[in-house]
Amino acid sequence: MDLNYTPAQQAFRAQVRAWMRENVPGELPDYDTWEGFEAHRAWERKLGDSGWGMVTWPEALGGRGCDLIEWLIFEEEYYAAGAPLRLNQNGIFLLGPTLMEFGTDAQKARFLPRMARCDDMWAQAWSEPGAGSDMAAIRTTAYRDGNHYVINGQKTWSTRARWADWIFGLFRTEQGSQRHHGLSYLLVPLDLPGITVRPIRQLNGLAGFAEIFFDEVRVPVDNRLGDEGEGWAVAMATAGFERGLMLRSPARYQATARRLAALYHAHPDAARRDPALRDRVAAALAATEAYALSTYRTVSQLQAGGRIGPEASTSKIFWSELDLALHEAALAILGKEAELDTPEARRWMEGFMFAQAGPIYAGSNEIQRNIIAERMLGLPR
Amino acid sequence: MDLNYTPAQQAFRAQVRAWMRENVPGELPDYDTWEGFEAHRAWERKLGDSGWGMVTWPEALGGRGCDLIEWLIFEEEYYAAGAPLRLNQNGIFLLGPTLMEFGTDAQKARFLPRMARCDDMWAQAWSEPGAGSDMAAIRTTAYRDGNHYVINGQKTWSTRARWADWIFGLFRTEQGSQRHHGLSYLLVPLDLPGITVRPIRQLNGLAGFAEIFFDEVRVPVDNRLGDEGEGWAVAMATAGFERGLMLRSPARYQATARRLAALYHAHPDAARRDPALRDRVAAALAATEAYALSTYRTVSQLQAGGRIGPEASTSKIFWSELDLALHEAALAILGKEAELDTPEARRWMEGFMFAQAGPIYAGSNEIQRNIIAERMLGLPR
Amino acid sequence: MDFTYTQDQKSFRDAVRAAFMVEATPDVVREGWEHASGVAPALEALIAEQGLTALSVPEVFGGLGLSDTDWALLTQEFGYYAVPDALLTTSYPAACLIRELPDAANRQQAWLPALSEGRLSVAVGHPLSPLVGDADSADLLLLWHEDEVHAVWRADVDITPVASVDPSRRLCRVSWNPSSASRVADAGAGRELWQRLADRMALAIAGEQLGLTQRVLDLAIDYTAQRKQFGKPIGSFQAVKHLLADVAVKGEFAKPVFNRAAYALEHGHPNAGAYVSHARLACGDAAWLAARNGIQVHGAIGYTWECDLQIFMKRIWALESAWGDAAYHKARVADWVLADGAAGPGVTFA
Amino acid sequence: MDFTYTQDQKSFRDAVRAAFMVEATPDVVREGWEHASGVAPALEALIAEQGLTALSVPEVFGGLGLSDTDWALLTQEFGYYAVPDALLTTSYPAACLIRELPDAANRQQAWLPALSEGRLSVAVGHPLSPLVGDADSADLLLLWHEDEVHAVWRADVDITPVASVDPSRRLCRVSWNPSSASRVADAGAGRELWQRLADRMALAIAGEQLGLTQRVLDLAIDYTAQRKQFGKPIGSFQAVKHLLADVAVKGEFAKPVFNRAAYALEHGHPNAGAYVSHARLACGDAAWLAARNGIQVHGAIGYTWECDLQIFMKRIWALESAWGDAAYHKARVADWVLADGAAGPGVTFA
Repeated sequence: MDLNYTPAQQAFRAQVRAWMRENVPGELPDYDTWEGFEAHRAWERKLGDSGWGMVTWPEALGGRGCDLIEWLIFEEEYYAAGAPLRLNQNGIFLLGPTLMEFGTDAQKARFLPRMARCDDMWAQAWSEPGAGSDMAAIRTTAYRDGNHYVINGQKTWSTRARWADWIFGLFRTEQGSQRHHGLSYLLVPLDLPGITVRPIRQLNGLAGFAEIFFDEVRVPVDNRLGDEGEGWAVAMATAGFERGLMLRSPARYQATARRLAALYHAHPDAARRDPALRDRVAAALAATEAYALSTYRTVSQLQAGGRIGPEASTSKIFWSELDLALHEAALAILGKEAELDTPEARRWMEGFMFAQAGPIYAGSNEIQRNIIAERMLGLPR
Repeated sequence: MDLNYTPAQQAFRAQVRAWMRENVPGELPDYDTWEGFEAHRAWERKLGDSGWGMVTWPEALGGRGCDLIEWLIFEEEYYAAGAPLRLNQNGIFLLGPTLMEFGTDAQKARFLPRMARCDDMWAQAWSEPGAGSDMAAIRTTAYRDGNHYVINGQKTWSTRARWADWIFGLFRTEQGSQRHHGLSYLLVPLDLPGITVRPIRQLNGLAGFAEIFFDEVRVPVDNRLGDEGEGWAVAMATAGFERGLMLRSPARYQATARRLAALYHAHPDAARRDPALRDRVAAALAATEAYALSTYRTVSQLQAGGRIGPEASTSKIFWSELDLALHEAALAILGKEAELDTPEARRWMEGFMFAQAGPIYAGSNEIQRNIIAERMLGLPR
Repeated sequence: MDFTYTQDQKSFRDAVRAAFMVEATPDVVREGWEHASGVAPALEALIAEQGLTALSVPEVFGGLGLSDTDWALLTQEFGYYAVPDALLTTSYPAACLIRELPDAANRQQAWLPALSEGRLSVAVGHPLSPLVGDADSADLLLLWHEDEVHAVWRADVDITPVASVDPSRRLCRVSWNPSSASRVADAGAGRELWQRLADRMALAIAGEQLGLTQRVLDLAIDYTAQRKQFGKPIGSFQAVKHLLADVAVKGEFAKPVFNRAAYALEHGHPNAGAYVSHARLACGDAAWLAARNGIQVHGAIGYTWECDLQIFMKRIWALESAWGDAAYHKARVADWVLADGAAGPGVTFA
Repeated sequence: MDFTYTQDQKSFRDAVRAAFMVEATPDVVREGWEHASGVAPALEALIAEQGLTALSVPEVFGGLGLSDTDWALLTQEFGYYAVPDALLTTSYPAACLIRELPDAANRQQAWLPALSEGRLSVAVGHPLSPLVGDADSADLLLLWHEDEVHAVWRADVDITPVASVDPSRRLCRVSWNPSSASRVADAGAGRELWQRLADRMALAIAGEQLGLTQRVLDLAIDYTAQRKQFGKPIGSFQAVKHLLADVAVKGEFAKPVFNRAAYALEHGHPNAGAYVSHARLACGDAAWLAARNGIQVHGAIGYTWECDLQIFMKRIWALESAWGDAAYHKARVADWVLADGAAGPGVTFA
């Protein structure tokens, strides 16, 4: 056990910190608006041009060949500097690692560098109206026609698909196949004929996700990731990344935790009036630490040759409940102010509403508890 | 709405209070010991002789014809005076009301007066090794032989059966019947040939319940409550009483709550060291009030001609979680003292251990939540 | 000892419910979001037609003279249908306050019939709710100043609306200058008036929270009974059942607490304030859990603007700290239950 | 940055585990309840044979010189097998304290080899644990007095045993008179020694709590996988699964917190005390939930004396406030996380 950063890691941290200090923009408009999307894309491009788009990728593919500890350090400095959420997170955190594992060299070269600087903005396309928690119930078909798949059907809950250039998802390529058999993992440009994207407005009134309709949409076979009919295994790898390390590095919660501590100190009257508040805030801050420690531990295990197993599901539950706890504590401090559209309160209330989605998306926490019970603890199905 | 006691009710309260003040014994030994059992039985007999055995029963059957409000008042004064738990509670609170509803006049006359003064001590015999939460899986048989049933099989988790004179329970009287069909509700004296009672020790080391083995035990047909093969409906009525009003009147929790408040005041240092403790104690005390109010509300509805429905399951969940919360708050106040065998701590720790059983027995809280969801909210099975 | 409401009370509640069921649909609530008042014109018309502005005005002034327990039933309907605030922030508290003003026969004569007939809109401001609800559409404001009651016409105040997470709410910062001319009750009389008013408002919110709890539960039951995953309705999964059963337990045990508070307030029970705070905490907890578990069983659809669930969740979030935040109500409850002999048998009721 | 243990550490842990698996079965633990020492003779013999009393004694004095992270692994095994306290209340803290005593070469020479060989049993008393564990079977007691360290022979103290809910524990009230003759370290040196000792003990308890969490989980998994109701194993019901999954989540996220605390303690990190308290809270919460949900999924059988679950539940309940109650540990954690810049990126590790 050695819980110190190496001098090289400390130097890397200093390097990221310096760059961020110079370059992080002020608060951008919400990325679920057109104006905000453009501003965020410009920021992503700046990151990409300076080699910060996705630091863990090889330099040749737009990254800087960092290891996972460096990635965690990067994330910490990124959010500590007040930089915005990653616009292309479904690309860089979910599809990216999947491409690394299952993509051909040609696919990697084609997609990753453009992804790293957000030349291609990616959205996921898993869910369908009848296939949410039960993802194996996918019905959207992609029949083979020579060197193309022809897609028909509908996807939904595709985050930021309104602005995206591409989607990745699972499609039923074998006619009449059942459940997780006969599915293929396809990458589909959204500007193809036959595609209709219908925005869906979320709680805050902005169109944060979309439905996508496919009517005889022709996609080249080259756009398949992994083997035909083997899409489920590829998707499970993506889901693993999603639940696991990448999607929710601790840095975001640490940034929220710092804001919570500041809020607590700025409202001494709230603490005086409700003596239990200190406990509640301290518990949320301590849990944030626990989440960071746990992530470093997971990275240690990966670096020692381990793999992410079903215990990744505990992580999904933990961060989603942590995010709620942080925001609920903030709303309790704000009290009567919490509902108001003032700059301070609005940010917490928006974050609180966003946190509602945490226990639902990326596999609901009920599904995660099933996975923990069945695959980690070995309880009968 | 009228939330005042009538002058008659206030007079009744004064009468109970006066009698209790004169007669309540000091702390008795644990009723799961032989010595404690005898002491408790003597107290029950004294209650019965003075008409306080079960106040809601008609005078002719050993009670005093009280209504349910008076019963609640009686319970409040009973526990406020520091009187002990009711030894024969499975008799007076569960079988008693069932006999009132399903018993013949002869059965009532035969059993109730003796029950009221604990001449007969009763235990329940529902569960079997393979039939716990799934009570309809009962396998113990009672075949008909002339004017007798002949019982073979095994019951378990029979509370205080070690000391009891009689048991009541469900037996499979129709050979080959399935689930809740073909069961009959029988009353069985424990001194019959062929019965073996094997005590089971509980967490505190005392034999609080027992297994009962039946080997060709002959019980007269007169001992059947309700019709042959219709035992399930009778038992469901008993289960209703158990979950509902009778088994857990608020008075016990109010007595615990008073002790908790006193403990809190007696340990100002604990409150100073842990500012969140006040919230926790206050919340448990307020929940105790809520439970009392809810019980009065239920009684109001019964008096207005209503019946106890599936919402009784909410009550089971509420009191069992309340009991845990009260005891956990006390252990938190006691801190380092909590584990010790000192007079104050022992009582709370024993109560805490007993509270562990609350969410389990009388239909586990998981079963209750199913009932609430399916029968009260109408969710699909 | 009787916790039941009278047939009259229930009939009146049923009439209001029937009207709201038709006229206060989710679409109508959404329509109100686009109007300055927060209320759709049709619903505003209904409120006027049904004479709902007259409920708390004494009969001698042309009102219905509803009591606190009458209101206890109605506020649950306001919550269930997420009827926009306006009635509960203006005519209800205003009538309660004005009718109890000491030495104010002239003002009562001038204001109460007008209030009753919907010709006069009166907003109310108090430190527990420093932003004044619907001040921007009020004619007159009754405002707290050092326990005094002041009556100020809208022309004499500066109003800045502040949006709420709940688009139905119309909260305003009000700045004004108290003067002896505007004072309609001094601090001696005002203290008690304001406390009773604050308790009434807290109770009204508790009632809304109960109604909101039930509505979210009903929406969740409807949705989970029909939505299928893994080949069966998701409402048949134990995890979903238990999430909703937990809400039902909290709601069920908040009801009698709420009823007791209404009764105590109506009868001037010395503990009424603590009972109201207990109700606010119990009902608020139930509603908060309903929102959390409600969206959880809805899944992604519950996160959308189109899904009506948002109407009720946002109201729940907005009301959480209205007319007393958790710190205020917890302190009152703790002072009460931890006082010697304050709670428990024979004390619960007098 | 490496959270993993060395192969040596794991091998040693595995050896201890293997011994306990055979020699510290539930029956052996129960047997200990009947003995004055709380430990069954066979287990006592094993502890002596395996040289477990020598673990923290420096190698120059014939011990193994284990570090805090070495111990971190072992304490989990002590918890998993509910090995009676004696080792963790005596030779572990005593060796840690004696080896760090200033200017005490003679005493170290006299006591450490004897401790190491099991010839000397030394109990430790401190205000965070005012009842001294296993004082009644100790030869020597190291006792706190105003931050001083005193060494007192058993003949010179009065001992009153007080039973615990956990029949394996041997807690004693000790009364004694401090004198300059008994003082082996003054308050200046003692303050730091005692603080480090108290942190070590709290960490050991956190480790036990982790082990206990895992054991209860394992017992519950075994039971619910074989126990059938409604025609299938109860472990296949979602409600049962989720009760146990919740325990697994808490346990999983307590582990790295625990590991950090051990590392910080070993390396004298300035925040070590707060990290230890964080570990105690996280591990204690996990264990407490394990006991609650563990008995819940067992049902009635879990409430019986015969069921081994009781062994582990009672240890969990008994350890809840040992070496610092929740108030103590919560205050240390709050002071740390709420201090400016104390927690978070780049600070978590130095």
